[in-house]
Amino acid sequence: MNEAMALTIALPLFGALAAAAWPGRSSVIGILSVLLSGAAVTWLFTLVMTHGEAYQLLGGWQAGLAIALHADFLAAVMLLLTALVALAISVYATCYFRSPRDAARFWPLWLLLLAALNGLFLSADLFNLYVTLELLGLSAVALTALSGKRAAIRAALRYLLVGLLGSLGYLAGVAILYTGFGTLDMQQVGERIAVDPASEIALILMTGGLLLKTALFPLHFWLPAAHSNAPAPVSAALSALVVKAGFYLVLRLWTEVFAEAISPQGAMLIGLLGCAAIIWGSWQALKAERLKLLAAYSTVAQLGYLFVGLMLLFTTPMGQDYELVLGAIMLMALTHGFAKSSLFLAIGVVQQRAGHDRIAELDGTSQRLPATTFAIALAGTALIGLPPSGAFLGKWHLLSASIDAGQWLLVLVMSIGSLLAAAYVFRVLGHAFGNAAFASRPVNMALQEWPALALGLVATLLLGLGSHWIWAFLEISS
Amino acid sequence: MSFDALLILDVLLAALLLMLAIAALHSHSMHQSIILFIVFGLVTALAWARLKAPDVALAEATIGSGVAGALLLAALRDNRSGSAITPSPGRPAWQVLSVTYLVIGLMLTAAWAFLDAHANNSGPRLGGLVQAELANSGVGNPVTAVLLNFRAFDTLLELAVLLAALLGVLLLGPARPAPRPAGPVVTQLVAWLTPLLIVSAGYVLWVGAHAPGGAFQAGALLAAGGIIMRLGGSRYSGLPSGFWMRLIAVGGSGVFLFVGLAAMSGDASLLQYPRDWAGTLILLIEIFATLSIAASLVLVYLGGRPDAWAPDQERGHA
Amino acid sequence: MSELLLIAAMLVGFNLALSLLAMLRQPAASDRMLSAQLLGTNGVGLMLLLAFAQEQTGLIDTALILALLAAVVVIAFTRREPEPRHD
Amino acid sequence: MIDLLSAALIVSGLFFYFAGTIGLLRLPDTLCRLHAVTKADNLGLGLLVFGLVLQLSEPLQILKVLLIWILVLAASAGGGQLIARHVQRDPGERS
Amino acid sequence: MLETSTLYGLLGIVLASLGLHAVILQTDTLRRVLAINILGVGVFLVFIATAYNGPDAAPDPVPHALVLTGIVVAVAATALALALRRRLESSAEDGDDE
Repeated sequence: MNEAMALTIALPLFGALAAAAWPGRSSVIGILSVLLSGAAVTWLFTLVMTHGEAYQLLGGWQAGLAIALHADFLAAVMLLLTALVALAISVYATCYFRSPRDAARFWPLWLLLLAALNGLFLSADLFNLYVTLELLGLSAVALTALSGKRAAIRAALRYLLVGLLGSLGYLAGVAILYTGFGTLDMQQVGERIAVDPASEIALILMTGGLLLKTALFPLHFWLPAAHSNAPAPVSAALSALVVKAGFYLVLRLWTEVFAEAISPQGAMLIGLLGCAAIIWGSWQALKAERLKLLAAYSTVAQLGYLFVGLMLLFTTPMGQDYELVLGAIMLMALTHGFAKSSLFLAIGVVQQRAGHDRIAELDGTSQRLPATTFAIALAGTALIGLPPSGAFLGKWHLLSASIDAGQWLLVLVMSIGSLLAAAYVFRVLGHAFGNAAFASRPVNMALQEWPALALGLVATLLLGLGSHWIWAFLEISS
Repeated sequence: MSFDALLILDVLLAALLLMLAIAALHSHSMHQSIILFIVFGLVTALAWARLKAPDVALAEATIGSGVAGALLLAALRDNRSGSAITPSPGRPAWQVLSVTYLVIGLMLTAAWAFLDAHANNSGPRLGGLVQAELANSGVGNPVTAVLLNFRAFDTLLELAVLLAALLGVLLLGPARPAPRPAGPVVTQLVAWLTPLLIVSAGYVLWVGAHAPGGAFQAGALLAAGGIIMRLGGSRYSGLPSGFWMRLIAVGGSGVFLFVGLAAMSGDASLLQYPRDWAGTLILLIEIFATLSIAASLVLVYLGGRPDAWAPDQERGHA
Repeated sequence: MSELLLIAAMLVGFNLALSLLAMLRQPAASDRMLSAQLLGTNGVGLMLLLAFAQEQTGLIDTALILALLAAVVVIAFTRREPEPRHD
Repeated sequence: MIDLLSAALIVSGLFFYFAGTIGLLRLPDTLCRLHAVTKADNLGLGLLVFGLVLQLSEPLQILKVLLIWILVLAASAGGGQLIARHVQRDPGERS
Repeated sequence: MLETSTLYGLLGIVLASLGLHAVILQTDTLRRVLAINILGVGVFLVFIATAYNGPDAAPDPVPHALVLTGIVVAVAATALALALRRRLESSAEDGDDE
């Protein structure tokens, strides 16, 4: 059990070091490390499913002194999402970064990013989480700048400064918490938290910092440029995984550490910002002229649903309904993770084939790239929330929870959001299935088309048809 | 009487830090700003010393003020327009005002919360636990014990953060060209400072087990040696090239991770050193960490990818 | 004795503040470097005094390192690549 | 007795520290300042160091404290030359 | 009587606010990097101030170790930011290649 947790972090880290030391072999080392750490995650996942939560104090010291690792169901699910998406992205990347020079630059940073994500999902120590946040932030920034284009560098610099501001805000909250409660262990802090000024300001600083990193409206201003200027596999990772890490931390902090200190008004504020994100992000996506920009704004909108779910979590009384909402949030996060990575990878194929990603000039894509177009359609289905995608069930439960809570505004916003999503998805598909001849370069890209398709299938079919296990498990574990 | 003098010193240091921060952030010349920032680091180190945090004072002097200052001074030369100040376009007044009010509000709330938390913290703190377990940690300096044993996982990830920054810098283009050969005065200074820096790095590393010091301060001192060698005209500051350069850069986290995994046998967790070996293992990790930190800091000082990092690749693509 | 050391530390602190004022008044780069050097010497002295006043011998090492770095910083300040003129 | 001597040295060290700073504030020209200020300052630190050394008994510590002074002397000698050159290169910069 | 750790803790909060203010409002990258660093020092001051237990007791070493980690992270981030800025400055003549 304990080995599994350690290995999920250690294997990608070791891979990163090896890939940095032997740049000539970085692709092989990279794929191998992703496979091995995926195996470790699968092992951990099955252990959590069969034996329940795993908890470990590193170094064997007592709680408080040691850094604790903690794998519960939520962490295990996020790890699995990361492992699967990472595998698809890695397969794609072996073709995308063909030159050994690009590969040598991509792989070590990509593995560091995976190590940071896995560490972030497992860590139960407030300061250790800060270090994983910084590792995640710096490797993500470096990967964003990978193309070397001016727009990408500028976006990366801004991403870095915003990310640093966010993590320092988080750290300031940790400092106040340590002043008040004298410990960094999440569980211990959670036991000591109360409705007092220290808890409240720490909550504000930490949540604010993380929201900046998660790009919740109106703190999303840096996201479209960063996500749309990075290379396709990096964009996929940023949108599907990296912003989720920030949301995951907010969810954890709110439910496990600050639960006592959160006021209904605070939950309401987050929910309203989520609503604004849904409307604004979808609207901007509809107006976007470039496919990648559309996908990036769609991420802004989809993050809104997660925060609406977070608000509903705090208006729903503990019990079965609570689990329904929690499961719905997880399902929305999972679906978006798979769908958005699928979309970005598919866009990458289109971009390489067509030489651009201007939506208006993509007529006829479906003739030359049927698999990729199909992947875009699948991802779009999930983004709109049509059946049988996982997002359909997720949205369904969020809607019914809103109706139960009498929050009609949420119902309205989620409906409008879905309509706008349908509009922007069909705008793309309308062009793709157009009749005009598609100017393309002849490149064999099978290995690049398949990962996007597989991710899209997971998002629409697997998660939609097999999602009941999430609730089944949430019931068991509670 | 004595207490008053101490209090006045505290107030003086606080006022100095405020003045320096404001001046560094709002001075008209960037060169002046950076010098003020370096002095800010010096005064911060004094504040750490005053607060009985000598390890942090040492780190602030070497890393926060020394290496960061050198990085900033080098960056100043990257300006296309020389170091002339480009008059920055001002922000509209409403933005300035609203941000100012927001920040002041946040500051006052945080100050209130801090005072409240500070007045009411009577619960147990981690310091007591550290003292209780110090004898089992393998080292005598409590800060080193926390960094390399109790919270070693933080430090491992921190080395990874440094590596991520290094890899990021390396992918951003070629290193700055080597400076011209230096004049006699600089050459002389470099010639006798470098060995001193190397010796003191060794001393700081060794003494860190039981007194203030350790791998990060030692690494930064070595890096300072590398940086002045570079300023004296040396191209790679004595770093080996190719594979060995890369190995030094990743060696610190590599050895750390390897030891951490090797310790994980039986019931032991990641990074749970066998008790009798803890001191030795920590020293081993610290030696490699020092070299890695030094190499990484020197390499990021070059501002980009030196040809020597991966010579085969560079040749293939020239 | 320790009272004297504390008062001395306080006075060096004053001197540090005065040197800073001097530095802020100087427009020319070379004067800035000179003031920075002065600030360094003051800092080393203050660190030493704190080491003795608080009886923390570890701070002597810190003062030593500060003195070393002062020399490093002198090189970093003065060694500037040829650049488009006017700083 | 030793305490008294030590105190006297420290106090005179402080005097030179202040003299250096006042020189920096009042002297008219960079080169003048350079010579006066560095001398006063090094003397100040030197007296301080000798005052403090009298309080020590461990040889290693004494060595370290003395080394501090030597280092600062060497740095300011080198630095002084470099700054002087800087001034000569840019005479217009003198104020 | 003003207590030492209170004084430095409040100073930390003020410094952090100064840094925050400047990082939002300044436009020059170098100055923003300085602001981020000063913001960081402010946060570190809060940590070290709460670790201080008065002139006669030993301080809590855990925040000292945390701040050491923080200092290294800060310099790493600074290096990356400066390299990005250098790249941006050097490619300024090329114009936008997007």
